[in-house]
Amino acid sequence: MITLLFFAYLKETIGKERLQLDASSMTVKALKQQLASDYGLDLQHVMVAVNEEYAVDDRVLQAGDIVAFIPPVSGG
Amino acid sequence: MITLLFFAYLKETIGKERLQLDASSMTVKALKQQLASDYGLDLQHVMVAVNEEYAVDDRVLQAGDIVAFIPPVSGG
Amino acid sequence: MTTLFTITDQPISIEEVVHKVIRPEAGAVTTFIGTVRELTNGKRTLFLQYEAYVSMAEKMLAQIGIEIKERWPEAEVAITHRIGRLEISDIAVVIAVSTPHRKDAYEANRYAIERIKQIVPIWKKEYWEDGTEWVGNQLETKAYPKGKPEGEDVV
Amino acid sequence: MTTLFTITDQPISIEEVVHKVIRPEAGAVTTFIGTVRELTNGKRTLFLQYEAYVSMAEKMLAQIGIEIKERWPEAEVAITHRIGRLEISDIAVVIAVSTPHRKDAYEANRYAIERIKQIVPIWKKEYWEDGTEWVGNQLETKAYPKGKPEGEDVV
Repeated sequence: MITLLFFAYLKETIGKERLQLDASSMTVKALKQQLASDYGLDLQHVMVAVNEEYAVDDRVLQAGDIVAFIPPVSGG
Repeated sequence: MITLLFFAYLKETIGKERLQLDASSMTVKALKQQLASDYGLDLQHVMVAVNEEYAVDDRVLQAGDIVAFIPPVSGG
Repeated sequence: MTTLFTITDQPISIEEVVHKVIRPEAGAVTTFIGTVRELTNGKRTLFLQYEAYVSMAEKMLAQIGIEIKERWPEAEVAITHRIGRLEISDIAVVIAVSTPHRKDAYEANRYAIERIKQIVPIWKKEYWEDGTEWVGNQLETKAYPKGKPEGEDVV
Repeated sequence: MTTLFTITDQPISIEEVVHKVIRPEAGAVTTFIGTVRELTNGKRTLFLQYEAYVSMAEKMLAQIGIEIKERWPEAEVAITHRIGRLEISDIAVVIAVSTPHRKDAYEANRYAIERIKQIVPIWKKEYWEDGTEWVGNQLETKAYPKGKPEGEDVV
């Protein structure tokens, strides 16, 4: 299983801050597409972090990964 | 009378922080030259303030003026 | 051991952050203090809510520290960012940088705040009289950016 | 009324100086904090003594504030400089600048410290193990400058 984390407006839109999903061997890109389609979301400007590090689109996910969806940040 | 103020190494060299002098109608430049000669000082890099404002060499002093000799500053 | 890079839900003490970087070899400390501004593009903010992916945000702050060391080897950096509800003029972030010479302290400090606005997973929600909005870009002005985050920001 | 430009013989509170310039319109505050460095060009300083022509120094600090307002009209500035005996790592000066946008806060702050080193009548005496010296120039390194202060500094 893979854990998905949502923040800011994504958390509010999806209505959850955490999801468990069997997404092993999916790429980050495929997971984004699936999520965008499931929830009718535009994830074009959303970055993805795997295990607290930014990940590229073709990164392949593994069981146990924590995948965070990071909308454009606005700290500072 | 005019009041002269000395700071930092000038105060230590002259041994006073304040002098009274009858220097009315002298220019700043003439006063500097007199002082340099009286005390054997090099005042080339010393600025002069009259009544707490920097003054040019040809400023003419008036009775009651407070003339401060300002060595290169090193605050901050 | 002092933690140089921290996310907190408590008010930030500027002195505390500054004293993490003061040391005998450094004569210059710069700080950047981000406060909650009341007006943005003429719109009045009532208060803000900051949210963070805390564990990753602290890692990213530490990474900014590493990037600064690469560019300014003599710099020491500490950053504290606050989350939760913040009122107008409250302090959201304090960045302190000490260096032997002041030019570096200004430049490294500015580098830190620019990078925070690019890579640290913290989000600001503005509360106005007539609504709320998650602020979604790094340029302080627009709600969401047109452009995708650039490759170099995905580290 | 708060005094924005001050010479003091007491330890400086960074928070106090910063809070003089925090305001709802400004989202960015930068500070410069000058501390006593132990080593300068390899020579070990034991402590420092700062002396000022206090009344004029406060006027010159206020003038720097005016100069900054001319260049950055939205900036608010506060400066406190300490005099007397200072130990290693003690804070000698705190400059706080608030602006609506951060770029100005960095630039105006840096302008302030450069001008302090040019026009404010404050002098630093270094105490080493083998002697003392009045530091006599604005470049942090040499004992006395070769060049005469330039015309534009004589205001």
